[in-house]
Amino acid sequence: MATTAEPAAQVSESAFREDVRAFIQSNFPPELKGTSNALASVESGAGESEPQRQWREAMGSRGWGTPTWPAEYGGGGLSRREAAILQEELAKAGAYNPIQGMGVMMFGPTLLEYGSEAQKKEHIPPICRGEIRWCQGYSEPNAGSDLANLQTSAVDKGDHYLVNGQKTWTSGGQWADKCFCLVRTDRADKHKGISFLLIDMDAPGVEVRPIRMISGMSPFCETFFTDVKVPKANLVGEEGQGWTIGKRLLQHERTNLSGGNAMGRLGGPTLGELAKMYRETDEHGQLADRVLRDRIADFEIRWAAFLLTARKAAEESKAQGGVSEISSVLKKAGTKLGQERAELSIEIMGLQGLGWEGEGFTAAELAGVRTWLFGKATTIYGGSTEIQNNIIAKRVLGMLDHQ
Amino acid sequence: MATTAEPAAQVSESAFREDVRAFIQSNFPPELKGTSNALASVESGAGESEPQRQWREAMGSRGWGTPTWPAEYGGGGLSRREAAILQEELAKAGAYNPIQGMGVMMFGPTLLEYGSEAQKKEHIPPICRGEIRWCQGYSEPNAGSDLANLQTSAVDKGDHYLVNGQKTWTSGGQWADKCFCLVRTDRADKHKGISFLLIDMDAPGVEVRPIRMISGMSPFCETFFTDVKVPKANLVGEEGQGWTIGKRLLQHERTNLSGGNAMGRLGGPTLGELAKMYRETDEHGQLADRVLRDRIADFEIRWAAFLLTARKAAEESKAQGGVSEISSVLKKAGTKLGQERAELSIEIMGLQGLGWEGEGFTAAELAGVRTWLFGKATTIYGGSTEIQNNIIAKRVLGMLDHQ
Amino acid sequence: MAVLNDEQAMLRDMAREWAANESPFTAWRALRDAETGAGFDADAWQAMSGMGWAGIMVPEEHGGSDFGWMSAGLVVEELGKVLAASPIIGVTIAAWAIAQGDSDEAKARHLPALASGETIAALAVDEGPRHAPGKIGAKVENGKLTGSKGFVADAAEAGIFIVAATDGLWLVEKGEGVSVAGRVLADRRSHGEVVFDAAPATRLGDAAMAEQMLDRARILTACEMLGMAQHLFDTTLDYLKQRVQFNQVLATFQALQHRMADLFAEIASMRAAVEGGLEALDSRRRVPQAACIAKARANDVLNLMSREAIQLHGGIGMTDEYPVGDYLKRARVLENRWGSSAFLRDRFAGLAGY
Amino acid sequence: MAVLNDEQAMLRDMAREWAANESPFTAWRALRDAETGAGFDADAWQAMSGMGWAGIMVPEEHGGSDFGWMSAGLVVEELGKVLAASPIIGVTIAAWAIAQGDSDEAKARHLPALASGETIAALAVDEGPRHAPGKIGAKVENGKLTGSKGFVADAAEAGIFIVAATDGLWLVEKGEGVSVAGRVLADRRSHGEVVFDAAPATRLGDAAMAEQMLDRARILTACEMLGMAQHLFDTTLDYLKQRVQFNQVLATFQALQHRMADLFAEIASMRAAVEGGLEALDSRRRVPQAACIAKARANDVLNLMSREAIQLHGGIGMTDEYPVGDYLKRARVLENRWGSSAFLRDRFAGLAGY
Repeated sequence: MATTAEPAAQVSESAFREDVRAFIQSNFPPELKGTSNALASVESGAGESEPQRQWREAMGSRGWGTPTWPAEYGGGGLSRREAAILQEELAKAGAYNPIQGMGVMMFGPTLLEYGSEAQKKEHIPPICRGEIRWCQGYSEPNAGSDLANLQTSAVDKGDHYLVNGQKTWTSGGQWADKCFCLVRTDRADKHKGISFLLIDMDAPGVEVRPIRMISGMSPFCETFFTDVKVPKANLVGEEGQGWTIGKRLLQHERTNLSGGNAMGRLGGPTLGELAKMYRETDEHGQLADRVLRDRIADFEIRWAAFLLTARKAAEESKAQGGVSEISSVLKKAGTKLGQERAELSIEIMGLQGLGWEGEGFTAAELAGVRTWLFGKATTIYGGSTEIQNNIIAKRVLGMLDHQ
Repeated sequence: MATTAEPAAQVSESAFREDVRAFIQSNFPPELKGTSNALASVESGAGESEPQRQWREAMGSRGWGTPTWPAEYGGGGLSRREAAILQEELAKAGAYNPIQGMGVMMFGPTLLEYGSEAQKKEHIPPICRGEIRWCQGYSEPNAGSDLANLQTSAVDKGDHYLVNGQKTWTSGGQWADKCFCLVRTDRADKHKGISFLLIDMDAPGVEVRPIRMISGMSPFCETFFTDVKVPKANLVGEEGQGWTIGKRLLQHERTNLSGGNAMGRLGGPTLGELAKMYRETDEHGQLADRVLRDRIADFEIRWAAFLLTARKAAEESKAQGGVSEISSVLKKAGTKLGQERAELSIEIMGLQGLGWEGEGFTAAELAGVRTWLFGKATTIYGGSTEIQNNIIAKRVLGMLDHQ
Repeated sequence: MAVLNDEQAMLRDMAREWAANESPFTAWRALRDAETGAGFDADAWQAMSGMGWAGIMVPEEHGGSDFGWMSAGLVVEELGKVLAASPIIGVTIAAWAIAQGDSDEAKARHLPALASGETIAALAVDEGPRHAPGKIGAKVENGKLTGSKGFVADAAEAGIFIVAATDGLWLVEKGEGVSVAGRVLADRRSHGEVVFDAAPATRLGDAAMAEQMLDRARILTACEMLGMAQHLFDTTLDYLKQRVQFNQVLATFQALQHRMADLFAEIASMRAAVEGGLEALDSRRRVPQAACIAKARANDVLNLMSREAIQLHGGIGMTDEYPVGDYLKRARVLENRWGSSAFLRDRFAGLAGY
Repeated sequence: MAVLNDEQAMLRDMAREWAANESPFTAWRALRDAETGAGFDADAWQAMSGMGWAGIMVPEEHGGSDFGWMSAGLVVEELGKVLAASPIIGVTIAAWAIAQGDSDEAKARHLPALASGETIAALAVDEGPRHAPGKIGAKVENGKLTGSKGFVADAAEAGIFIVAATDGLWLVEKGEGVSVAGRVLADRRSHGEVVFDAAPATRLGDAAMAEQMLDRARILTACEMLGMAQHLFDTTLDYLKQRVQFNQVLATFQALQHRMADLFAEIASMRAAVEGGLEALDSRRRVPQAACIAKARANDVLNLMSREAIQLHGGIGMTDEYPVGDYLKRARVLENRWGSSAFLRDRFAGLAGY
């Protein structure tokens, strides 16, 4: 429904919009127009160029990379409406938000909710400035979907914990500065024995080993902790509260993962445009292959409905406060659609869409193959589709297990 | 692979073929050419016409309605090759096999395996002559997929059992002469407490109540047994052997149900032909709607693969002896395809394919709607698709339940 | 659920309550089994009209409430849940067409009667068994309309017809030059073949307006389908939680849990698409696209949901006594109306330029 | 499994044993990671040829065994299971084409060398990234062939090319007028763009024969895909029976059981379709239809199976160390070769006359 804004608010909105425009005008390096390093922070160790650094610092200084976070911790302190205006203006200018990564997407919102004042003051501002990279220490070799089975132990040594164990699927572990980690502080209770601990990745005893994926990339690591000393100040919440905090963080993760961002939906042609580049068109400029055209339209309609679902969920969670349990639906549906899109893309291109390296393929074609393959992980990580189905059936629909 | 027949066999084959032709020539009433009453025996109480009766009696006298059953019990005593020749010649002449129904499809083969000599002598010949209609007394209101939960009791009274209880989904119960029934002779053991009993439908205390289906037809009944006396001679196998015998019968049922026969695949146009009757064609006589054409081809290819699967299963079960466990795959796949075909059929016709009665629709169109609706039962009865999935996962793939 | 304003929330609650109390499934079943051939219960329609539902798209000066499309859609969805038979979609769309149309006389003459429930309106667009607005043969010459229309809903009851002709949209009153022959479809509602033989016609608008009307009809039909799908989902979930097999309620079987999770996600998508359609209508933004999205999702999800509802109910769902079969039959009729998914995908791709 | 004769059963068992012992997945992986650019291991191909597999379609008088298509298919399927790299499909099809062809000289010159494994043959038909036998531009004038062919398998290793030109099928030897540029696809096998510039060509047959050759290539490719799908199914089932989560092996979860049951049914259908294709070739009955059925089912089922294998393996399936990713990548290449499912459905419908 139409938003009926007050005249006064409109005035302030337009002033804010002017401010944003002026800021972008003065600070956004023109050579970055149309580029993005949104994924660089998690998916590669590629260094920052000088203009990229300038832009990050400019955005960070205003807190606009984390626009709705409280200004007292370095966030933008903006209203949702203002954040939307900021987003619109950035898009108009061909600019991107350089403050990204797991700190922004998951850890920050969770720490704002559960962290102590001291922890927020210490960890949030560097996230807002894009200075610190966080990675996630959740999964273990025998704790994937059954996350609560995790065995990495943190033993109380008075002023510190001594951490031992192995994590896996640590996103960007080889490039991260810090890790938010689920550890076991009590073997007697599966869920209540888990605590939420922050670990420096350069602490003695931390070792990472990148995992090569089927896409050829190595965005994840195995992480080994051997007698790592972690100060007690790095415990978030209370001992044994890790499962509660950790699940909350997963809700933020799901909401973020659902957008299909990781599957190359950032810019680039639509499927219809892609098909027109690779396939014949008829005298009306439409795809001559009506069957393919029908399948593309089928996808695009379902994608449009997904975006509407996500928007509605955001509106409702705004109305009700907090992340809604629909996040499981979004995660499940968004990742499925992302994979479908990638499969359709390579099908449209035929063998031209299956190049691995070398001559005969454009950079976009080669990137498309890697994206297609990497995207297979999206229905596995962040709680697999099967786990989301369990969550929906049990928590949302009230379908219980065998008694 | 090619069948390498012996020359001697060829001579005898061609003699047999001559015999069949002559028999059809003399006995098949020309006015029945191209008709079929194959489903009449189970799905309606429609009476036989005089030519239909003649043809049934002629086929029955040779045992050719049950061509491979032993001649001593009234079957044809033919080899599989001879039965195939018979089938070919019937098809060539536009003739049908008038000996059908549950006695032929399920009960006969099971009784031949498990029945006593006296039972076979009593019950098989009338089946071969198409004189007796059998119905199935398996399901109960609280024993559907969980069939072994059945509660209809048979209490030993010396020379007879006293049967009490309620069956449901009794196919053609209102028209049947006899019922093969699973009853409980022991409450202490879920599976071993079940026995296989033959009950006269006109015995005192048997009452049937037809169930009206969403198709508007009433091919099934609720059947109530109130103090029905059943002679002990009607127990097949031993007391407590009913579950074993009953499951065997279900394998025969699955193999028969899988063919999609119940879904209007008997004669009638192919989907491609149907579409050409209802949709525009281009200058090559092909469907102008390429998307529909693609979907029809997709169906027809999967249907062709299904027929190949069924043929292969028959060859293998012939090579290995007995009904194979692939019957669950055939039941599941065949019924699914039958439903898909019906959905595609009505989609091809648009609203013209959704007539219920009255003016404006052909008889074939109206029958198509009823067939579409009735066909929804095929993935439920005879062991639902979910039950077939359980059977495949557990018995074929060895995937066990939680320990 | 869309974020509603108070007026809308009240209207929806009223519709939900009325449907549950005054028009449960048994009301439809009584109508069907009476076999009078009537497409809806006249008293029920009077009651609905009395609550203002017939006039949601009628301007206030003509006796309506002009509450907007979201309001209309909420009511239609609630009626869809209980399979309530009513001419509300035809009446609502007709009211919009007349109110938008060229004829002040038509507005004055028909809008108050539509809003009060006195006059029933039917939309007469397609001439064959499938939606094909590009293939209209009905012609108007000297103010007289000639042509025939197929499978028109509520044709027998209609006092006025909104008719698509080669050159745009016309209004024809029942009477001179109009004949109706009933057709009984699987959903057992009222349908008819309507023949116009030089019937006096009043011009409402051009072909572009006819297209706009169809987008509205698509979205409102999708609302009815949403209600049906939601009901089928809810009733299936209830059944699974209650039916015991193998000493366990069916809801505890993981294979069924995951299927229900899939259906839940599909219905969330359908709801977002349908509500997105209503929002597009009220804000007049990208309506043609929104109509394709809403109706295509409604078609596909209701088709799936109706098949799964039958399967998950098992044998009982196959009995005529149980409601689910009626939803299945109604579903296929509505899937065909105003565009199958194949039609809508073609249209959507065309709008997107590929 | 098809009912086999003794000769066929022996051949299959031999192929299975050799693949397991001499060419397990690690053999392929060693070849891939050596990054020499070679499409297959020359010694392995010599070993295969030594067992007679290169000459299955070569007539006995030219040094082959003439065992027939079922035999060839059984071997290819077993090789597909372990992802063994070899030029067997190109060689087998080329041998058929030459043996069926017009040139006695070509038979005498090339068939023995094909059967012995000395000569590698490649099929050069398509000129773009998708299968389009109706769009061939390569031309022969005065016995010289000119044109370019895309994504030709084993082009770098091939000594002879079987080339589709506008007027039929031709044989071109590597050498004068032939140049090859390598292309690295996701499956990391050998592919190349081949340019023929007035290359001397020997005529084998007309356009109808080219079509017959393609049907054979479709069916034999489907055999490789069947082996891959069967392996993925088996390895996934093994994994589910071994992986413990929530204190239970995954195989005990009903949602996964039902998915495996679906996949089992699909693979049964694929196997019947592929073996039906081989039987059609050996009996020469309805080959074009059988080829569409075999390859379309192979495409669709392997596509599904490769996606499900990844998903059901979870994280480990995403690692390069684990084999399943290589099957996935190879699958998509083969799905494109000799006809996507869309192409094959179009052809099937055309053959059926609708």
